[in-house]
Amino acid sequence: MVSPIYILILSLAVGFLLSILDKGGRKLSLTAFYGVLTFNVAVIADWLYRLVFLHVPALVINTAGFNAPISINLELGITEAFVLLLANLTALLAAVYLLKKFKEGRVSSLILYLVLIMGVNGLVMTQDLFNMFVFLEILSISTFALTTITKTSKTLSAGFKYMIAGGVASTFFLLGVVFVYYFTGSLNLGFLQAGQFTNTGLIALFMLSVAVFIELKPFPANGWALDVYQSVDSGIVSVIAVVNSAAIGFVFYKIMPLLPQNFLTVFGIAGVVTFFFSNMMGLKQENAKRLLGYSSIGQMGLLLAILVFTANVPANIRYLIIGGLFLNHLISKAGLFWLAGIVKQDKIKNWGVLRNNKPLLVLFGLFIFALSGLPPFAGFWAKWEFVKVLVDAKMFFVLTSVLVGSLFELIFLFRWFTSVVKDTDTASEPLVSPGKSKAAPVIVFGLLAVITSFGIIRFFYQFHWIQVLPVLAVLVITLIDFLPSKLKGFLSLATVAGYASYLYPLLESNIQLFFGVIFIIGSAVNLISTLNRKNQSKGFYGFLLMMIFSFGNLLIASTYLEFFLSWEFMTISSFLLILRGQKAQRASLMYMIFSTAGAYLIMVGFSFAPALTSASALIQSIAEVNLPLISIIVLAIGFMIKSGSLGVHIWLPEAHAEAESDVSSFISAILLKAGVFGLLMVAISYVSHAPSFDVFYWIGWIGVLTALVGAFMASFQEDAKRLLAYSSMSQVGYVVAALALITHLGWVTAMYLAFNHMMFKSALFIAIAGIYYRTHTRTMYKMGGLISKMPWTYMTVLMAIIAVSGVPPLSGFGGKWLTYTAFITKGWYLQAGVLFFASGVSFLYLYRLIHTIFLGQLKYEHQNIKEAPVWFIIPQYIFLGGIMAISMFPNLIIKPLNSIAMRYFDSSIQIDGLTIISDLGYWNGNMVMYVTMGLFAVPFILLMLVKGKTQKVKQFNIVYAAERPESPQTTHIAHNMYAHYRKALGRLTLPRIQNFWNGVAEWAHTSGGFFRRVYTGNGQTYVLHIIMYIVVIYVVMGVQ
Amino acid sequence: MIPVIIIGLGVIMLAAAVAAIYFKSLLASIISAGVISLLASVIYLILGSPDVAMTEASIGSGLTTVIFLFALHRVRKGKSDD
Amino acid sequence: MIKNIAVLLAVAGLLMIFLPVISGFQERDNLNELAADYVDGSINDLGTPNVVTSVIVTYRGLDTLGEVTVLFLATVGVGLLLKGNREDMIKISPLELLETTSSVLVALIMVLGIYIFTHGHLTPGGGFQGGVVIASGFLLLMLSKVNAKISHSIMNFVESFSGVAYVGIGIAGIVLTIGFLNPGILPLGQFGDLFSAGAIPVIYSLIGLKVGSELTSILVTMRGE
Amino acid sequence: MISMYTLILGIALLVIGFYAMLTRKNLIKIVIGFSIADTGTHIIIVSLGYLRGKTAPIIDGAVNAVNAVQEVVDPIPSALVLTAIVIGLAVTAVMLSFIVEMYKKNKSLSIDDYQELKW
Repeated sequence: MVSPIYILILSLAVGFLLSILDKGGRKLSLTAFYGVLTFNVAVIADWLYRLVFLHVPALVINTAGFNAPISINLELGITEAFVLLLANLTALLAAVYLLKKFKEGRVSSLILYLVLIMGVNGLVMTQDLFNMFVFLEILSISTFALTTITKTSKTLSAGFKYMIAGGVASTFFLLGVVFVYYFTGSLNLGFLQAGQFTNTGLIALFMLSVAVFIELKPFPANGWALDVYQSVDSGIVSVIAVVNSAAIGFVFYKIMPLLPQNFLTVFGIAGVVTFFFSNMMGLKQENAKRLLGYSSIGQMGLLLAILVFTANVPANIRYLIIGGLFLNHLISKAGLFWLAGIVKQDKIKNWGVLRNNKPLLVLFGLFIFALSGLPPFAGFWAKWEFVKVLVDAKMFFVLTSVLVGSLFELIFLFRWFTSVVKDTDTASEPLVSPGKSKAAPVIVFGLLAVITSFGIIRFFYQFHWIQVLPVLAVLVITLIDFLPSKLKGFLSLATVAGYASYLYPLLESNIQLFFGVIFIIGSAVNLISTLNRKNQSKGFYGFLLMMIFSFGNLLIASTYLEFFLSWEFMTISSFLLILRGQKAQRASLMYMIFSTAGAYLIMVGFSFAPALTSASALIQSIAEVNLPLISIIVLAIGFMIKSGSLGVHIWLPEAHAEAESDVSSFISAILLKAGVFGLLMVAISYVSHAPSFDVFYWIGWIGVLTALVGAFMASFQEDAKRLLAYSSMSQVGYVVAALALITHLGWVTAMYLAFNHMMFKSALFIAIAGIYYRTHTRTMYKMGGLISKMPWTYMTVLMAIIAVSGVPPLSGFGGKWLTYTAFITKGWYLQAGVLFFASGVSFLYLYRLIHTIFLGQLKYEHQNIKEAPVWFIIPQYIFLGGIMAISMFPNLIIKPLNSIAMRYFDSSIQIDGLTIISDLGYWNGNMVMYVTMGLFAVPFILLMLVKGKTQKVKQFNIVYAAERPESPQTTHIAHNMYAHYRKALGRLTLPRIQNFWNGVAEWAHTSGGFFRRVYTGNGQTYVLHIIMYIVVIYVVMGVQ
Repeated sequence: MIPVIIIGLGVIMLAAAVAAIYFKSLLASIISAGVISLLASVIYLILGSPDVAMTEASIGSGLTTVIFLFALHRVRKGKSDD
Repeated sequence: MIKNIAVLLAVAGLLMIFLPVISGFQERDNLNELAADYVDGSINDLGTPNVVTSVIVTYRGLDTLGEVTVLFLATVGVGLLLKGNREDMIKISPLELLETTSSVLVALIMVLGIYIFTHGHLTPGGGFQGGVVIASGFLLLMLSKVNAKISHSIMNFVESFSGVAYVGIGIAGIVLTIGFLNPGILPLGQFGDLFSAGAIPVIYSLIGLKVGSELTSILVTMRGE
Repeated sequence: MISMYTLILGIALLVIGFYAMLTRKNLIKIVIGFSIADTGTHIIIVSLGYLRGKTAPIIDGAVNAVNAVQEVVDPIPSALVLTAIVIGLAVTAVMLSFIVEMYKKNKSLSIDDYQELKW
């Protein structure tokens, strides 16, 4: 048990001695140097352990043998110890990172570094205001000098700007301290009370707090900091951005209790403003370290805002929010700065060199994910709780700014990430091997990020282990990633089977079971198609399992948080799967942005929701919950983003088209249904507690229009996967529309359509995957005549499009019957009309699939292709089997759906044997099948009879009227097949929505570019900013 | 009497401060700034702080000025450009 | 133009912030409780006539340790920035008279410096002021003898030694369980004597040595080795 | 009311110093401005510690040890200013060495010539 004052003593003594020790060799001085830094960590860790686990009271150290306030005293409580442990640990690792510099450079830098860290420790522990000033100066001067550890024109000018800015701030701090003394007669925080400051006394507090605030780099008075972040050596910057900021932030935390409410509010809002604008300006940034600078400043702003706005929150939640965010920022920011020093590329677009070093690439991704507030990392939990706090306190301005700012941050971080993973236009020089001392700290922080995540889960949330299964799956698969792909595929299949059998008894109701079939059985069958993968497919199965497990976990989530956690796991895993596509950089980024926006809405929606009263699954217990209108609206929008509804659908075609073929089927057939599941959940609450405003009427319209526009868009595609993507959008539009009816028949219809869509769209996507595998093209007019080469696939596509289009006898017919019946019963005639029109349009695109790909003439280059591999054929036929089954015996599905919907409504249909009877008529699937078969048989037999008289036409048996056209494909009938419709109806499909979102993006970027012009680079202007900022804050606070 | 001295000193100091800003010659500026410190130490004496006065005289007006002069010599630029 | 307006606004804003300070200012008549305790304690507990000294060395000893550290950091920092540039060393050809008399003067100045910091507890001045005087002695040496080389290693040694000794006295306080930097490790002695006030004169002397060597280092470096 | 005058003087110096930092282009003048502002700050602090008609807190011939508390000015601001002065010197020295190095790299003393980092 060593008193923490020895941290100060030892650091100073060794600091004073280092230059002499160095005469005995650098080894000696380095040993002493690292020895002290390690000692610091050990002492604080020991104390933190005592304070937390042995419940030792906070330690107070009096100096000079007198009690405070006579002498200066230091205090070490849990918060101090927590901050100091992280700060000292970061400092130690940063020092390891800097080993090479320390070895080769002058001993001076060791001394400065050691004393800097001493200053940090003193600053956090001291209770005396003037002593804070002294430690602040120790911290500042050593940092100033350390910025020149690499001495270039840039670091010198950045350092100078930093100094004059720091000089102004510390002048105000000193004045503040002395005025505090003048008005109260005390300098010790333990003896000061907010009530002692009135009138002029408030100016003392103002100067004190505003000086600390300036040191924390508020927008726009922070240009100096950005220059430092950009230019100074990564190791030192990591200390400035993380360790120094932590210490100064803690000073703010310590003086907070003295500040009156109006001060705090202004500071909090200034923090939010900083967060918002930093991230907005980050959008335009191309320099990696400066970008990290923007992000750091933003994070500090957010932390300040949180400090202020969580003052009335229960302590454990408050610690979780502040500590979680701080930890998250510290780990990921230090890690990223260190990586920046390893990559040695200024420009973000050149960071692709990281691909040459897979472990570092993984760590990079980990830090990006953590920083974006994704689970399981600390930031996720903090954000979740903070949003709840803001909603409860009705601070909607802050909430909006924080969420929009976070989205900006996510955008630039993921743009960076996707570019690192995918960008081909990158610097060609190889990554210099970082060496152990530089790589080790990054790895340690990577591990720390994971460990702390599980620590938070363990201590703050008592989850069932299954909730973290998605992450565990990734970790386990990573360990066995060296195995061949096929083996991992079978293992995954077995794991999914095991998971399903584990999940099954946990399902309490039919509705869960129904979606369980879609999510799990559907995934399992789809998984078969991935068995065709060659090589190792590193990382694929881990994320695939993560996605499948998170689908399943959605079903059994029993709290809002569990649901949201699984939802985010689902987003992460699907994003990473989409990103695997060859040209998926842009598509995956768009998917991530929209998904995150949706996730934020869902988070807000849940925060508005009243507490749950039962412990059963959320889809069950939500029926008892009276969701307020605002909650219903934001939740619905959030879920509809995932289901690709009109307006927020633009991620959908890109993601479907650019993902790898076997991934696309998962996204379309299953992922979109997760959105439907969510929407259904909202609807269930709505049914039992309908608010005055009929939200679902409008959702219904959105669904209907989605169906129509999706169908139109699909018709004009040349790319088969894109066509299927728009088709999915359209089909899910039907589902949403039917769901929005909020009637028994409507829900039966919705679920029926969802199930049907899952099967036929899986089959279609897998079929196209097989075709792409053989032909290497997705462009339809480059194909043709494949019927003779790929008859099995042809059969699937034929059956599937029959099932989609709603012609008898297959399941789609039942779907259409149910749809129209449901809409007409509800009285939504206009909507029914539009849907009817949309299904007409869908014939156009479905026809193309058959006509263009399989009929017509075989292309020369496809002379020798074979049928798709068996791993593609098997799942197709399993789905076909399913389609046939429910076509012949609709009761197989209608009966359970009927019972599900009966929980919420009176049944509107009767089932009489094989016949389903509604108010408007009846449907007998079995009978339809026989009749259609009969109708089919007659012409078929006739055709067989006249077979001898038909003549086969060879491919080039064509007579041209004149010359051969320059571009042969323009004569292909399938090329731009619906040009005439496009002339008439193309206006409907103009990319207005795309343009709208592009406009939004451009606007954000332009604004970012505009605001960042305040950073002129001139140190004098920065001083002006600071003084103006102080004046403005003074006026806004209304100090006098 | 003492207020008069203080006001007199203050006026000189303010004049020196303004001069320090506007002098063309950096040397003159530095000396002016030194003068401010020197006079400040007299004020400290009057305010009953001889310790501060000594410190200000030796550090503020003495050493700081020397350091300024050293720096000035090293940049070898006798003239200010504004 | 816009910038000029902004500057004027900024200056006006500053004045606006300070105006209430002036209007709300009242010259105090009596010491507050804390200061009274200090005056009282300095006389009765610490036996130190110069109250400022006892505040600096004892009551706010941690500040002073920090202050010495700041100066130390400046020395190191200036060294890191400027060391190794002999080419622009400042050479001023001195007057012959100055050169000869300086040796005598330097010795006198040093003695004065030592006097100031050893009497810090009795008279105005102390470690910092004495240290500066010592540094100015070296400055005179530097200026009067072009080739005078002030040994870096000696400076370094004095600096390190006094720093470590200062911290060591602090630890002695902890060992004797009377608190870090408590001067009570030595007897109080007779009020007003040179050897009195416990360890205060010792500490202040160490500070004087440290400050003197640090400032000399800064001067040497700023001049260019 | 002498401390009132010195307080005003200190504030005036502080503002003049800041004004110099905001308007002078020459790096050394900016530091001179900083130094003037610093001096102003110190004068403000000492003014706050002054007590009407009291003398230096040193027990010698002029002050009686018994009722010293009634006779001396506040020693705390003096102690604080002492520290602040030394720190001011340290900051000034480091600033000036930055300028020396910057000048060596770019041969310019104008702050306008050091804005390659921006946005």
